[in-house]
Amino acid sequence: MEKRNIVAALNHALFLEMARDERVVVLGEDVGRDGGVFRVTDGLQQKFGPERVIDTPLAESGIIGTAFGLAVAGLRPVVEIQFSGFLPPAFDELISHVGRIRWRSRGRFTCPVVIRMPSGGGIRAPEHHSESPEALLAHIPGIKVVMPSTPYDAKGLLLSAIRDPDPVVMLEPTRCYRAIVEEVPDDDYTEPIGKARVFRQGEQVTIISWGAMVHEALSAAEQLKTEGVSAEVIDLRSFVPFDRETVLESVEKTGRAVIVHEAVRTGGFGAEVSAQINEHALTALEAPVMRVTGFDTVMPLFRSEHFYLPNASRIRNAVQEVLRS
Amino acid sequence: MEKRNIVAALNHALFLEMARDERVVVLGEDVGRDGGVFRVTDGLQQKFGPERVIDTPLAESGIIGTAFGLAVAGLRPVVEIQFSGFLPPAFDELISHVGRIRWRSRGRFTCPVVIRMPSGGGIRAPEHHSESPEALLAHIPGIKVVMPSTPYDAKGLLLSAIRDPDPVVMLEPTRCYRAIVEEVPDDDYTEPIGKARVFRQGEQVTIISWGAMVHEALSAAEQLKTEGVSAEVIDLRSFVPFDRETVLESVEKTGRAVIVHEAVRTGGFGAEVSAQINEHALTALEAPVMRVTGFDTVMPLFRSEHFYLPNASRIRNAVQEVLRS
Amino acid sequence: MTSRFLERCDPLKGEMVQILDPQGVCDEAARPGLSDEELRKLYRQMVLSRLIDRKGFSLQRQGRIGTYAQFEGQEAAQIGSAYALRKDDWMVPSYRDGAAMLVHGYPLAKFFMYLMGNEEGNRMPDDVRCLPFAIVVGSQPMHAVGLAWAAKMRRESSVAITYFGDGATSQGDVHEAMNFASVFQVPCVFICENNQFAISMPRCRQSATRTLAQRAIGYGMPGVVVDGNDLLAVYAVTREAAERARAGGGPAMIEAVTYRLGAHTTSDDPTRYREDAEVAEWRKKDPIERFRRFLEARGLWTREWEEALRQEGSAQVEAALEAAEKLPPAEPDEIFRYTFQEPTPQLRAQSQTLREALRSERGK
Amino acid sequence: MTSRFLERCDPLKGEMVQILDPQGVCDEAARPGLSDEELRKLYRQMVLSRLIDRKGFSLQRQGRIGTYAQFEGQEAAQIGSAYALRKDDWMVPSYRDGAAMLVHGYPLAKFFMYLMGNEEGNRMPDDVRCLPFAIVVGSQPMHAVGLAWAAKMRRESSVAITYFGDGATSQGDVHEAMNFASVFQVPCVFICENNQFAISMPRCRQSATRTLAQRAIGYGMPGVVVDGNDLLAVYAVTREAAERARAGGGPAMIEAVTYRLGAHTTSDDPTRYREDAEVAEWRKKDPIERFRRFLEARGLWTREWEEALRQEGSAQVEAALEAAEKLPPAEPDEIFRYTFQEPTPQLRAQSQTLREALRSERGK
Ligand SMILES: Cc1ncc(C[n+]2csc(CCOP(=O)(O)OP(=O)(O)O)c2C)c(N)n1
Ligand SMILES: Cc1ncc(C[n+]2csc(CCOP(=O)(O)OP(=O)(O)O)c2C)c(N)n1
Ligand SMILES: [Mg+2]
Ligand SMILES: [Mg+2]
Repeated sequence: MEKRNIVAALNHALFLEMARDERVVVLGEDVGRDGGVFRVTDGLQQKFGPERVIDTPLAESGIIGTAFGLAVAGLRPVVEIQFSGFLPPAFDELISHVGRIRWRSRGRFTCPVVIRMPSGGGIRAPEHHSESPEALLAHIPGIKVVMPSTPYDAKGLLLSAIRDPDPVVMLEPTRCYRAIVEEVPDDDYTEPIGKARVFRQGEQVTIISWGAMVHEALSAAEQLKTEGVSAEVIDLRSFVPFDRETVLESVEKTGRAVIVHEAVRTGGFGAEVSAQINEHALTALEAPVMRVTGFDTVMPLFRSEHFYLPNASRIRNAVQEVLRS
Repeated sequence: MEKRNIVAALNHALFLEMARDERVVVLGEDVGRDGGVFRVTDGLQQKFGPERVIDTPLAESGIIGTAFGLAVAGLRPVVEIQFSGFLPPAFDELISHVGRIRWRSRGRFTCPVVIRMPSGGGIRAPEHHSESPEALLAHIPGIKVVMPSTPYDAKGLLLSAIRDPDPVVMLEPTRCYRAIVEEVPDDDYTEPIGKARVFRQGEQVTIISWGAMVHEALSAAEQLKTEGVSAEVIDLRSFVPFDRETVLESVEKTGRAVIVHEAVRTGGFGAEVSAQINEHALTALEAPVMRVTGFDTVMPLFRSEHFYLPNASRIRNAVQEVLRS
Repeated sequence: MTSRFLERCDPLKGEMVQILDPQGVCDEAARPGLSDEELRKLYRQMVLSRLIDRKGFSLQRQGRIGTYAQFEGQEAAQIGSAYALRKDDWMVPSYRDGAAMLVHGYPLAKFFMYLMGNEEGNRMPDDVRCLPFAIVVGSQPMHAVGLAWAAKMRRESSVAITYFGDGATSQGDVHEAMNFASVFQVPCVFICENNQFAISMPRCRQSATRTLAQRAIGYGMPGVVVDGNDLLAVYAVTREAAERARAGGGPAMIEAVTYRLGAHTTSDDPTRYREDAEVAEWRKKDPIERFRRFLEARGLWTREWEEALRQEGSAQVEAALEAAEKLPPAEPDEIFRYTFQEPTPQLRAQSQTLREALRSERGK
Repeated sequence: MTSRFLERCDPLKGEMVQILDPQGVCDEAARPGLSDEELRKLYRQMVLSRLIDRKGFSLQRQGRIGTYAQFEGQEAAQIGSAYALRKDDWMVPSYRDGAAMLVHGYPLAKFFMYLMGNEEGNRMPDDVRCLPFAIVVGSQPMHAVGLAWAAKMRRESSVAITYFGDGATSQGDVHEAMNFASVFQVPCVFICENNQFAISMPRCRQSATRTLAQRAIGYGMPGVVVDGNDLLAVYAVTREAAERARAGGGPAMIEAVTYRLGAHTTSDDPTRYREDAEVAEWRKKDPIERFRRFLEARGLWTREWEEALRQEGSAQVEAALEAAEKLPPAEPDEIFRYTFQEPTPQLRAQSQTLREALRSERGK
């Protein structure tokens, strides 16, 4: 089996699906000739031509708004937004149309579009290149929101997303794009949207996380093991739908939970996870559910980025704290 | 003292502040000659002239983007967005600029703008006229977000917002605009931004709510009283800053909490409130924190609006449920 | 196909296409090739639309429907342009475009359902290629561009037409839509119904230019001003733009100059911001009356026929209204059914919550 | 003031203002009234900017700064236009406009700080009216409109100038900015630096028009194409636009046609999407060399002076770099200090969390 990083796995998925389904078109800024600024769409235009791999004008709302029309007409547009920090100009299209057309038209029209983009920090990028908008997206009805953290899941979730009858936003952890490499099968497989992955089994505490933070959580769990603490690590993978069962099952077993995300703390998706645990597993809780998160500030310029981003050490501290109660 | 509804109280606050501070300018769609579609700016243009009460082109991003420039230049723009459902075209300005300029420039530039708009449902309005975006806004760093539920607070919070050195978004419960009438002093007073209001004292359960839902919570509390249940009702009034103290103090006393909001459930601000209670008052909890909310759907057309909106009866059921555990 | 209007009528010179003058006198050289039957059909459609629109207003006043946005005065702009389309063309309208949509196959009963707050009204019949009313001003032209683009990609010959107001031209999304359309040369026709107002804001508040059509110059597409109260002119220009697009000629923008004779919606009070005299001036330019005079001059109109049309129209309206009103009340489950093809576990749980809440409410 | 360029040079006819031809030969009739001293000052600024830009590139390669967006090739467009401003005018730049900002008073050491990921680099000195680099493409022109509008409201005579790229013209926000500017007749000058690329996307992908300046027609403001590699032309046209705006004449748009000789940023590989031959063609049109020839012909340039300039420039660059590099490392508390004037309780708690986390990390 070939070893692939996330970029290669996504690229591979796009090759497969464009060959399999001629309704699939890829559009975005620099996705064609340049192959995408992270090369996720590399080689696609050469193979499938400029009518299916389309360099668009620089206008996110226009890209998503026209992709909406393409999808309603029965195509399967896969949109690349260059960074999640450049999605806000298109928020109105997402909120007012992409997530609504099935509802508004009672199913007469649907919008099976995939909108994928790098997300999160830790790459010493310029301002606005390190945002984590998952909580904003998860609050918009009618849109599924997923985030793989490994090459295997990246491919499997992207194939599911393209085949999904509804709009799917896929956030890709920029920091892991090339950093995580693993064996990824060549064949066509999908990972279900809406299922979390128990990444590591453990008994005493559940660490729930997504994107690049999963790897910090794993490394915290590794350290904790040397200290005799057995931590379970869950990669949420999907915000909408939210896999409550997997989370609750684990928390009911461990009695303790730490949620980790890079995004701004207030109103982050961690709050939803915590609220759900509270609603459905309160009696199992032996300690407060802690959140290890970014702060209620903008992501600092790269010199101070490490202050902002949660890391294994902060996760470990939180675990130790919940173990103390 | 004059009795005023929320519209009149807001109008009154604008008259006062425009007279007091000549840096204040009002801008938006139909705010001038028409006095605003809800008449909140009625009479202002006649009094202060078209240079200070400005009808703009129909472009929300343009309104907020130019207001940003006005504010950086030292003016105090008060923007009206016609309905909160029409704010999304301006989300990028809020996220990328309004909430960031103090941070980006290390305080060299600031953006003391107020962005006010009707929000929430229950008025049999057309599509997109009944949205509740508070959770989206509260997750944006650098922006304060408030929501009064009474005429008194509307005036006091608006005056605070205009005088605040930072950007403030004020959501106004459309449904209460004319429905709630109370005595509102003529003089200049402010209500602090970031303080919740304990609307009704109680012992057995805390109902935390905001906007139009406060009045549903109060009516549920009234009903519950007849059934021998003593419910405390908190009007959060502010999402950012969040008044944790008031919430915790109450929950520590009652041991039970029900959070009520109209917005979409997943990722609603109720999740943040629940998470905070969990983090800081877990041991005081005698029952899971329940959320009574809108659903993960768009707000239905008005024929089905009552299905979507929480009401006193649903709140009462939730209270009874938490009292059972 | 030689261009008759699109490349000839220069918005920068303030030129405007007009075929029927305000008295209904026809410029025969420019008259589009419509049969007498078609002309009468178009007149019937205008009369019916006016009846529907007036009915909408009075139903709102009676509390039988929600907010209503009248299109009175804009019938020629909507019906003339919609009639220039083929059945397989896409229509992407705004909230005020009921008259256009009805021409394109939107059933009248559905219109009433929508106005009654019933989502069924937004479910287009399977053979009608028309998106639901767009409410977020300016957001819909991009959708038309996408639909037109899809047709181009698939080498289909359908085009898309989109309607938006003078106010909408200020929105960034309209800019992006027109620019995409031109860059990708998609078969899309942009109809700006310049009815002089965006709620209370007069046309001059939206743009400092003489015309809105001149925006097109900035995108490298033809832009033309047409007398929006002249059904024949609107039809002819739209037809030319649609056929040009169909033939691969790319997009075009049409500014139909007209006037909103009624209020913005039933919630609006236009006396706050405009003079009765201005309205009276425009009333004289009523598009239906202009077309009627033209027909009368050609011997295609009689008082008896008018009477029959109105009766027939009223019957149609009443029948549609009845059909819409007799639908059963909303079922709570409906609101969970259309968020996704498969409801998420969250939606299933929420639907359960609502059912229980309603049961307990009924129990009381 | 009589118009020399703005109303005379028609973008629809493909006209372009040029004062120095590519060989540096000057159209004397059109030459702006700049003293020899000023001309030499401008040349010095161009040479210095080129040194800074090259330094930025190599610092990034050495890992001493983050991503860097070179402006090589665009010096005339930036310096010529910035020099046309008064100190009290507002500048609203994009990420690639360092050369313009330095002219307007942005300290070089701050530029390096910014590139080192230090927010201090974005804190403008109190007397410099320039917003920080805008990264979100197309979002900044609206800010310039607001700043210009404020000046107009206060009857101040300052204007605002904003810079954006050819790619940015596709954004809805740029449309809204230009439209607002024109509707309210604010003193704002829009400079579109058309450097032929938006990362990999060629200029033709942004708009199907011959020029970008013709967008202005759709807003009712003058739009003019200027040779962006001709410092004198850029200066003259910007000066005219700024003074016209200052005098109450309203906004204008200038398209400066130039070329990005370097990569989009240090993360970009332009060989993937453009031919070396094209770059070589444009290299021949280097704006600095063109201006040099002009000076030389006027006896204002010598090899010795050039040598001195470079040495002096390098010394300036090194001094600024040193100042930036010797700043103390970031303090964790800094990230909480500038969200609001008064930190919220949440921010105070979070700052406490971070302090504890760092203490425990250090403790290990
Ligand atoms: C984005 C957005 N902003 C504001 C509104 C509120 N609103 C509804 S219609 C309207 C005026 C629209 O004017 P125009 O585009 O000329 O269309 P008309 O109503 O005249 O047909 C406004 C401001 C809206 N629906 N959408
Ligand atoms: C809204 C937004 N979308 C995408 C990007 C990523 N991006 C950065 S620069 C750039 C190209 C900009 O091109 P242009 O406006 O011509 O300016 P230039 O870089 O040529 O100076 C892109 C796509 C961004 N910064 N902002
Ligand atoms: Mg209008
Ligand atoms: Mg460029």
